[in-house]
Amino acid sequence: MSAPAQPEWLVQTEVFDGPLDLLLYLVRREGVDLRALPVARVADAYLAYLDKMRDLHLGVAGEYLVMAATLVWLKSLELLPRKPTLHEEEEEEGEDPREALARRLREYAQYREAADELDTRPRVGRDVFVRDPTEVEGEQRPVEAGIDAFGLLDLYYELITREAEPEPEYSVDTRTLSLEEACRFVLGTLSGGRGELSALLSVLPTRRERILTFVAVLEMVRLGWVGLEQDEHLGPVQVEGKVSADVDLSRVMGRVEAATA
Amino acid sequence: MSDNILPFPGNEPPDGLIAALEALLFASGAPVTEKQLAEVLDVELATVRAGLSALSRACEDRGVELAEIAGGWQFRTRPEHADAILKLLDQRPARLSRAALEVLAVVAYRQPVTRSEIDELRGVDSGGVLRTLLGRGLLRAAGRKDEPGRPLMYATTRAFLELFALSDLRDLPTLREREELEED
Amino acid sequence: MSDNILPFPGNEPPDGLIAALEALLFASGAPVTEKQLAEVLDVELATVRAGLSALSRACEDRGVELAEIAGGWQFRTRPEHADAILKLLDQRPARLSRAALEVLAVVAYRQPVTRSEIDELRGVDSGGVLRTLLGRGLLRAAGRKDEPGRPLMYATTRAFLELFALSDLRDLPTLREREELEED
Repeated sequence: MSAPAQPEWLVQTEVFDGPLDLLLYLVRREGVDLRALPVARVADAYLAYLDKMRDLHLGVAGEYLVMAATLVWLKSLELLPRKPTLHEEEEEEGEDPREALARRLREYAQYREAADELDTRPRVGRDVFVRDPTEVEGEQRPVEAGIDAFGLLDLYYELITREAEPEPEYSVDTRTLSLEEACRFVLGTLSGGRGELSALLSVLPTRRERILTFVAVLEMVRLGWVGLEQDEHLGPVQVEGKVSADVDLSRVMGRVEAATA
Repeated sequence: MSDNILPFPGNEPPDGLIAALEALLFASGAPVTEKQLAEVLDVELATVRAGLSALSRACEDRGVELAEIAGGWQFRTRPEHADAILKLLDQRPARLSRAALEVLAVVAYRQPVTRSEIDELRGVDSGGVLRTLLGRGLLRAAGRKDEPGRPLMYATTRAFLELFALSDLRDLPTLREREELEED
Repeated sequence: MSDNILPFPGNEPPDGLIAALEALLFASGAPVTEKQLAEVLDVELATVRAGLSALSRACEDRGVELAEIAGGWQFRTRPEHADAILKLLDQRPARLSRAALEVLAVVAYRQPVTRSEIDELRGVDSGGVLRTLLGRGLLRAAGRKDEPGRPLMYATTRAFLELFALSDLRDLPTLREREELEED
């Protein structure tokens, strides 16, 4: 099958965040009431949607299939004639499974709305800005961790998984790594010699810094400050420093400003 | 002196106090409680409150405003200047994915809550999102649930309140209200 | 328009501009040049200058003032508030350093553990940090290890649990739980 140009609805599939999200979208598209969910109609729309995804060879995650199976079962319940005694039995056995699904969907819709509402609040870094807290040193002040128990575990994990490799001589203040600093870090680590790109990046703690440093390497290739070499397809990439770390970095920043202007 | 009676004739605290409050809140950056301000300035709580209220009024036409955040007071820029500030700082607006907002909403209203409760509510695995939010300090591990397997529970942090300009978790609209809206 | 002539009748720039300048200088923290401000706000340099001058005058009775530093402009608190500010900042809890957090992490997950075991995992000497943490009551000596030299072993304290809002050491998340969150 030839790859089709992405139709509009396909773009939509990619943003669904789980079966409830998809189901809620379909319920709203069909314009049906969440309090009296017509299961058969919603199930048909849901299955048709999954079929479309399958036709396009899109992987359908397991949780979507579980929901599909549930919907088919609920639909079959709806199609069966109701026994007059069913009502009492249901009361004994608990909630009608169709009502349970509708309730779950209503509950999910509530949190979706709560999320939307959170999103409309003035947010630091998007709508409003604050000053960085002033830090002072003091021996007798009470301390705060600044991280939770998970942060502690992350630090421990970093320590026990860190390979027994020598510390890079160049230390980076990773909290404020700029493109300029990333360049200086790379040049400083190489100090005119060669190094493996993956090793250079692996000492950086976060994905963002690794990406930034990767961009810095590309930028410096363009400027002729470093060279890249790869002996074989998918083999390790060697970086060779061609200038020292005290090169005038304003050229890097100038480029970036021009590129983003 | 009672906290309910303004300590100044004509309800106006002295300019010196207002200026001192402004300097303190400016220097701190992070929210400062009324109690801390009263201690540092060695004045009554009521005096601080009157001063904050006057400072807040004085900020009406300014580029910054006084906001009640996480139980304290903090200066923040007004939203209408966001574009210019982002341009000056050469930053993109901080983004949160829809999944991240959903997980935050679930935890904010249900805390402390286990991962499987979050997954169940959202109908989808939330592990990766949860991890990102823990890493950003917006959520924290908050003990274990007393049930088989003793799963970890999660709660929102002070940074969560600060990020979304909440003075308190009670500042969030209740889900019940929303339910009523839907019935209309 | 010449830079030397004020662009507004009556020498008063619009309030909106002054507020925008205030927001920009507040959010930046570092000094901002007139040129940067003009670019970001897309106005003439003369307009920025007039705005800064009006803003500076408006600050006369405030706790902060506009100062020209390193070729740019920056808000600073007025000197008379320095004592109060230092008092406030000194009351605020200090953040533990990364080194301190690393040592706490190792002790939390390996306790009881000797100093040489901590040093080995961290790859650096931890003596100074360890002493500080013992002094702060976050760690304690917990017997001696049965090996040559009988080195001291360390463990976490009640204060450690409180700092991380844990009721029990068993509340610490496990490596396995961490891995489960990695899955997406």
